[in-house]
Amino acid sequence: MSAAGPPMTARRYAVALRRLAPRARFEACGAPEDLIAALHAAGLPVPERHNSSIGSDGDVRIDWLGPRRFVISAPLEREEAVGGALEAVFAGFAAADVACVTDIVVTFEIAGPGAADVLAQGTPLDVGSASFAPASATGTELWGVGVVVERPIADPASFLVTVERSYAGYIEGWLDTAAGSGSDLKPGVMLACWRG
Amino acid sequence: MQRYSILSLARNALSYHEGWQRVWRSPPLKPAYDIVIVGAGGHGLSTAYHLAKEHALTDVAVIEKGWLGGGNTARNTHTIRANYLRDSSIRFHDASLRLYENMTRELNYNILFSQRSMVDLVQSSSKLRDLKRRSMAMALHGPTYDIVDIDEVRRLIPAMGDLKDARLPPLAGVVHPEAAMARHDAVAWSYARAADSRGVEIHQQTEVTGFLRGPDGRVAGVDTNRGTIRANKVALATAGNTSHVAALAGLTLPLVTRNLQAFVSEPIKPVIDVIANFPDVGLYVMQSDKGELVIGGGADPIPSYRQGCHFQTFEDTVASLLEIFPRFKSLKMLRQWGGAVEFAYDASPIISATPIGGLFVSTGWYGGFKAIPVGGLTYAHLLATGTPHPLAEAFLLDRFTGLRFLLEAGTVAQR
Amino acid sequence: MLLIPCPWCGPRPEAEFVCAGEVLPPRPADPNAVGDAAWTDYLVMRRNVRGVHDERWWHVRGCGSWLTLRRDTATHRILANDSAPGGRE
Amino acid sequence: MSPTARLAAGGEIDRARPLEFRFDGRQLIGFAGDTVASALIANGVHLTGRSFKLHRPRGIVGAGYEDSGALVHRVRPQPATNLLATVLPLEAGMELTSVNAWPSAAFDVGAMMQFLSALLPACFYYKTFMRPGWNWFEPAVRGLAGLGRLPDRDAWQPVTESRYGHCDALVAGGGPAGLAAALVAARAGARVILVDDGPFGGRLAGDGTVLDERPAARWVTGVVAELLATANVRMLPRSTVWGYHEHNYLTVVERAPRDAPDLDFRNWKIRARQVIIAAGAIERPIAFADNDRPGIMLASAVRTYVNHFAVLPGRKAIVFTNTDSGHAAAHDLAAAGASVTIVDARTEPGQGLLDAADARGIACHAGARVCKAYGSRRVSAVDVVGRSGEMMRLACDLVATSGGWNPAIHLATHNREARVSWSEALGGFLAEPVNGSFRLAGAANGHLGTAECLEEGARAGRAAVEAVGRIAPTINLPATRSEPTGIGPPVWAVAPRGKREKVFIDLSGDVTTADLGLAVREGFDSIELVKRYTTAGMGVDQGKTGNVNVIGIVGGLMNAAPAAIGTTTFRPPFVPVEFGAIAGARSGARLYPWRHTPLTEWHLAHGAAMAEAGLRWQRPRYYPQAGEGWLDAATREARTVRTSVGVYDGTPLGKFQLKGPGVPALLDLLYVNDFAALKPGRGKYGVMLTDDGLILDDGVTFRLDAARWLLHSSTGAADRVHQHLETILNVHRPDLDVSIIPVTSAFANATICGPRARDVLRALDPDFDVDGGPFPFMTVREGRIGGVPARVFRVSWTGELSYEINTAPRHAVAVWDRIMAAGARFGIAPIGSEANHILRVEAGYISTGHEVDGTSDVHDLGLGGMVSKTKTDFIGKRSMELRRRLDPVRPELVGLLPVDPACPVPEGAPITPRGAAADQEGFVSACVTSVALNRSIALGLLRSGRARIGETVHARVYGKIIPMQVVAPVFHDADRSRVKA
Ligand SMILES: Cc1cc2nc3c(=O)[nH]c(=O)nc-3n(C[C@H](O)[C@H](O)[C@H](O)COP(=O)(O)OP(=O)(O)OC[C@H]3O[C@@H](n4cnc5c(N)ncnc54)[C@H](O)[C@@H]3O)c2cc1C
Ligand SMILES: NC(=O)c1ccc[n+]([C@@H]2O[C@H](COP(=O)([O-])OP(=O)(O)OC[C@H]3O[C@@H](n4cnc5c(N)ncnc54)[C@H](O)[C@@H]3O)[C@@H](O)[C@H]2O)c1
Ligand SMILES: Cc1cc2nc3c(=O)[nH]c(=O)nc-3n(C[C@H](O)[C@H](O)[C@H](O)COP(=O)(O)O)c2cc1C
Ligand SMILES: [Zn+2]
Repeated sequence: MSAAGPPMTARRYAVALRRLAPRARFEACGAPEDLIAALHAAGLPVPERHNSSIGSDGDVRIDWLGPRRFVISAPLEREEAVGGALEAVFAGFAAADVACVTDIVVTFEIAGPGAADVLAQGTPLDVGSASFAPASATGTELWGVGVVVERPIADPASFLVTVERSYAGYIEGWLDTAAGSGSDLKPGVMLACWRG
Repeated sequence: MQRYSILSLARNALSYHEGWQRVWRSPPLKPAYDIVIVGAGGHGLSTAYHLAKEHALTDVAVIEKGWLGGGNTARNTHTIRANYLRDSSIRFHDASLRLYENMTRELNYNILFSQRSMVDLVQSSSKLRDLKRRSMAMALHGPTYDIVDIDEVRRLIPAMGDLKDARLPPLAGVVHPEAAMARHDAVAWSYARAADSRGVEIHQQTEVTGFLRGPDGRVAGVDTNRGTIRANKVALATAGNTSHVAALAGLTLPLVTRNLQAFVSEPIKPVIDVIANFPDVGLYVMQSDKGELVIGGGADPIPSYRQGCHFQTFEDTVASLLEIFPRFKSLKMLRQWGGAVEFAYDASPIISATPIGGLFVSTGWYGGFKAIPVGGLTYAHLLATGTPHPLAEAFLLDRFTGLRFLLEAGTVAQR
Repeated sequence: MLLIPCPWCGPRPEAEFVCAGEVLPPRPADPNAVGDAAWTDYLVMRRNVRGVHDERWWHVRGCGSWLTLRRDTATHRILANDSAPGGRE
Repeated sequence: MSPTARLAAGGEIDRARPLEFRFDGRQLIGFAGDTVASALIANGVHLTGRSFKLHRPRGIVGAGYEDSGALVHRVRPQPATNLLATVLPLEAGMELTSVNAWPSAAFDVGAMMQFLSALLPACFYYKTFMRPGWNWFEPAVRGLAGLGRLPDRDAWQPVTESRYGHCDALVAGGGPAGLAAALVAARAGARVILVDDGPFGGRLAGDGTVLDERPAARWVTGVVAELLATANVRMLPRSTVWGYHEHNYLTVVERAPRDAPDLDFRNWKIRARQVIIAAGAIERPIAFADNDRPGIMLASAVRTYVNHFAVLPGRKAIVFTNTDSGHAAAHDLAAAGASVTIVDARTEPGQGLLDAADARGIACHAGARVCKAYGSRRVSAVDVVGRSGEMMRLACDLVATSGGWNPAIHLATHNREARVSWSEALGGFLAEPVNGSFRLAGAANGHLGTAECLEEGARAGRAAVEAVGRIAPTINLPATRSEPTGIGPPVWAVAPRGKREKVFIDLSGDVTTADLGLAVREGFDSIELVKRYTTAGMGVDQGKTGNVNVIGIVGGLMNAAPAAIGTTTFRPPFVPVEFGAIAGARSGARLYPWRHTPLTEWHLAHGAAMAEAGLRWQRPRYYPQAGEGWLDAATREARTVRTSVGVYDGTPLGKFQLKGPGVPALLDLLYVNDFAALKPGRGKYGVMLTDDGLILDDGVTFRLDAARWLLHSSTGAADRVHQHLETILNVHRPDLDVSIIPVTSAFANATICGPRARDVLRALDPDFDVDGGPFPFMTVREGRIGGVPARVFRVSWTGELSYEINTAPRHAVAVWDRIMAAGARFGIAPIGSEANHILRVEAGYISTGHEVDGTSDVHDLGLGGMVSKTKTDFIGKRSMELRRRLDPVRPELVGLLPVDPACPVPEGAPITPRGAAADQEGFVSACVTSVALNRSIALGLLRSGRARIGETVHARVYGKIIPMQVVAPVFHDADRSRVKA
């Protein structure tokens, strides 16, 4: 997989859309107390509140997405290292599990003053800054598809949208349409969801 | 009964139409009837008519909590068709179609029955297989359901866009020439008039609030907001409200009530002649004689008695509409509404006695406008004779105790 | 679109949820121990209340919680949410 | 040169920007800022179209959305029909025509309907057209019905966007009440959305209201500027709140959004914590004989034309009123130069009003009524009955009527959270919230004075922000002059002098008072029945002007107070809304997603025809080579698998990773067969049922190691199976400790199948032994193939030796390429779902949508042997046993060989006794031309089928009878020796 795709051009809204380079990604599932214990055991911090994310050393990020769900992500180069560490920790839990899901998703970045206007065309979630503060991360729906939306602490004016890869072409097309770039997608033909 | 005809119209024109009589009377409520039918929708009224006509039972009251025909009969998209899969369903709905064909004359009331045919556009091979299976099954019993090619669909629905960029590919069509529409309100009014003229009483604004029970546990009448009415038999025809009413008698039924919505456009000159159906996207469109497009989609995904607008379901329907008819984008929606319809566990209707003596139900009619004539005919037979009508033997409640579901393929989602 | 109070996420749009229908009596621990009629009643019968009832929702696109909602089926008014935050019921 | 009726000065129009347009062929001129209606009136055009049923000449009645039918057809630009002239902004070069008139509104052939009208009372059609049959008459009726003609291929397709919005307070209506509310909320720092369907200001401009001793426009401009400058406020002018749904969810259509010039519409779906409805009030007319003549308008509309648009709708005006605001209209007209006569139905309108009229030189007849209008294409005179019954005929070219004000409660009732009550003082209905979710303010709440509207607006704004936990500032409201707002006892309609007269009560539906009388006489004894019998309130204006009059009249006929009659149900949309606006950009590729595997591009590059395989996954159907049709390609692909090796993309198969001590118990509950004892590295085919004993799905579950299992579902059932698992774990067995991670897309799956599959696998350089002994059927190996981490499952869905090679998607294309290269020497072919189907049927494997159609159980499909003999419970067990006990006669899976081996049987064909047109005893679930047997073979479900092997049964295909021999349902590899090789 390659680096981030080129920014798309937008017309109606001032936004920059980018497909981000993949990160190593792990889903952790289990009882809340097990998950928290496992994160501690792996030397990882737990976000302060539900539906938010926290960064850790080495650009590792922990998203707390549900009572039984954490997502841990890291630079792709560290996939094996982080994955190995997590596997080792979770092996000690009877019913808490982790799976490498790096390839499951594609993440898009929507940046610029029009970012919220573009997202609001697809998600019924209130992504306003008051209700969706920096570091927020949550599962929601975007154009009928389940996604995770985040407002990164590093750039609170932008959003990250993470979508299951099989839907990536559809979501990418929609983002493009919603930004008002006027490009015409041909139906049926996928938009290189495996590009890169 | 005052006859209706062009001559009676002309005669009445001379007296400025002041000589027309009431379409149904409004007699005082009696303390007891042989049979009380609860619900003056199409099914209740048709049942009353058939009790009087076929069984000479006229000590009958139809009681209605609101206004006559104001339930789903007032809300439905008036499509009449017989494209089913199971033998008993095909036979039943085919019989209903035949009764509809004669209804205007039989009741001397023009219900605007219009056999415009239904045209399905098929957009997936699995749907094509489903419909073809229905088509071949229907051919065993009479009604026609012909697979046609896409050019024929275009010829029959010229308002369709070219669908070049459509998400789902247009594959084929199925034509059901017997399918029809009829003015929904007129169906209720015509049965009311005919039942009334044969001696049945209709009481509006009379809501069942409880049941009277005999010493043997049998239902012996109903309590209403207007007092107690004794009856030998009580027949529910209460559409979306049946669980609620049955619960008053301590009876639970295998039903879920959901909101089904529809909407109309502003009236325009004719653009669609047939009933255009798009089963892959859950959309159908037809044009009424007044000119508005009547459009329907799927039921809401949640239990609901709200008779409103579930916006996501509605928006899906509109998006599908415009995908197929891009030129409707500038057309305006005039009104949107909903009805509370009930689905039986296996999504087929129920016309049956119940475990409670003297209490009967006709329910599960989420698409039961088409079945109003035959539903009334068979329900009346059951009430009058105590045995199910041969056309309705498959619709008894005891099929659930044996888990012998009557499943139409493609409708299993209900379970 | 309903606004559903998720015990974990707070009020969230209906589109994120799946409605799993009214709360039924518990599945018999040993189905063989109940009579035929009781079993089929359990399976197919629904109270189907017009008015306030309890129903289950799954926050499938949000946090994955299952919750029980007390909702008026005639108005959609939500009266209460009986679920504890987090975890399974 | 200014058109004839344009006033020399004033108005909110831009006289520097004249706009030419055409109407019914006439070249006309208006100004920027005009609506089509104001420009038409400025040009002296009052006749705009023909009525719905009777084709009577009709004109402009209102000045906004309340108009009951001044519809026009737009030929250019953007062809569209049924556009309401009173809200349609005038544009240069517009070409418009009237609707429902041919060839034009002035000379309309359909007008002969009027001569038939005596025969056509309400719903006459129910009483006639029965012989020879309705179908003889219907085409003609349909031709006459309908209003505009929808443009054909060139129909305007507006560019639209649909989006969500969120706010603390949504204010519907930007008149004085709405502006004051928005201002308070904005200053409190709340997130505010203010929506108005015109420019802001509401009635202020039309009424020529004075605020702080200056034209109200100044105040409005100031407030609007402040709101625009406030970051937490979103202003939506030219936008209509068209629906108010549950949980404070509102839909708003924004027209020509200023921030997006490429958009025609934007549909907003807004969740508001608080809602303030300040939608104003709609004036109601007073009806009288022939009150539908062009030139008979609402008094408030007349004021708007004079004050806002600087057009004088008539030079000789009659104002027929029972309200004080009617007098104000008379003054506005007089000030603009018209000669005016007031006919006030009240016997005592009040000395103040009389003196004021006198001072202006306006004649005022108190206690008088207009009882009939004359003129055809425009009103020319009226008959007035004086206080003591004397008749006067007054010439005129304009009649303004004012019968009172109906608060715009429509929206407030959409959401079932309002109680509607009758206000005797107003002669109209009021709405009252039953819980705190919204508030009404201003004229919408029955307050007619500007000062009260301002105050109530501010109060509502304050209450709303306090309800969301903010502190509300006090604001200074502008000073108003007190205007009289009196309303006399309602006059719904003036009784006509002759029975032949037509008094229109609903102009858009052509409904008269006589129609109402007929309905009541015939026993349509509730307002809902009257509505449906007469169609009153069902036309394009949805009764906005006429409904309350209808209710009043029906009340009179039934001796009931309006309160007892009640209203009909108000429903969305508040005004007609373009379908295009609602759907936004959702179409084509944006209607629904297609899901793609990492290999889609490879498939497309190799000519695959794609189709949906369930849950929106796209998979190859077949890969045609030059000259091949689908069947040729599928047959070739299937044959390649039988004779050598093929490869298919199995990626979409649902996958769930399970872990936890509860897994064995979960699987045992889930599947009909035993899973608890499954050993690590081994897999098992399982079937799961719903609890009512019918098949839900089937698939293979592997135990990956001591702790983890991987459960496969079929592609289309993945979501259903996921919910089923979740339901078990959350509802039925919360005691089971299990974690589930859906991993469907974490693996790409290339499945190689065929006698050469092992050779191909070996050629891929696996780091594990692939021989049948060490790697038997139904086991899994984890390792590397050619250095790439892979998990290989040995299962089969084709009746051949087969390996599912799962790798991370990032390697998918490379692995697939290597498979193709390794297989080249065996003539490997990529195969699609059509070939898969042939292979499955030959092997007798059941498939979803064919044999598994939601109506059968495991025994029916010949899988009874799988069912656990030891488990006391699994989902569906109790029901399956119960059903079979009560009715052992079941449809059973059989093989079918058409007696004519070349004869294909359509899938789904019914099987009936001897092929008679009788009830079905089964059906053909699948039929293919076998590549193994070179003949037509089929699977079917047949009543008691297993006992009937050897019999001949008959499919009946539209009268054609196809005999078939019943055989065992497996045509290839019956002993599974190839699969297990
Ligand atoms: C939007 C929509 C579209 C539809 N489209 C079609 C279609 O195209 N084709 C088709 O065949 N079917 C269609 N249907 C279904 C069809 O409308 C119904 O199946 C049919 O009208 C049912 O008739 P009914 O007489 O059983 O019910 P209703 O007409 O609802 O009558 C039941 C009556 O019982 C009364 N009642 C309830 N409780 C009490 C009580 N306690 N006391 C007294 N009275 C009571 C109610 O007020 C009501 O008037 C549609 C339904 C909807 C909502
Ligand atoms: N003198 C009288 O008898 C009399 C009678 C009625 C009104 N008035 C005057 O009218 C004014 C009433 O003030 P107000 O603020 O209550 O109402 P308003 O009529 O001034 O403003 C309401 C605004 O809301 C808009 N609107 C209505 N429904 C809408 C919707 N669904 N979506 C978007 N916009 C919508 C209307 O077009 C209008 O612009 C006062 O100045 C009052 O004095 C006077
Ligand atoms: C087939 C059909 C056509 C309809 N056409 C119209 C119409 O042209 N105009 C209108 O206002 N309503 C129309 N309606 C809707 C009714 O006004 C009304 O919304 C419906 O009967 C439900 O009643 P309710 O809205 O009072 O709850 C139509 C309804 C049906 C079933
Ligand atoms: Zn949640």
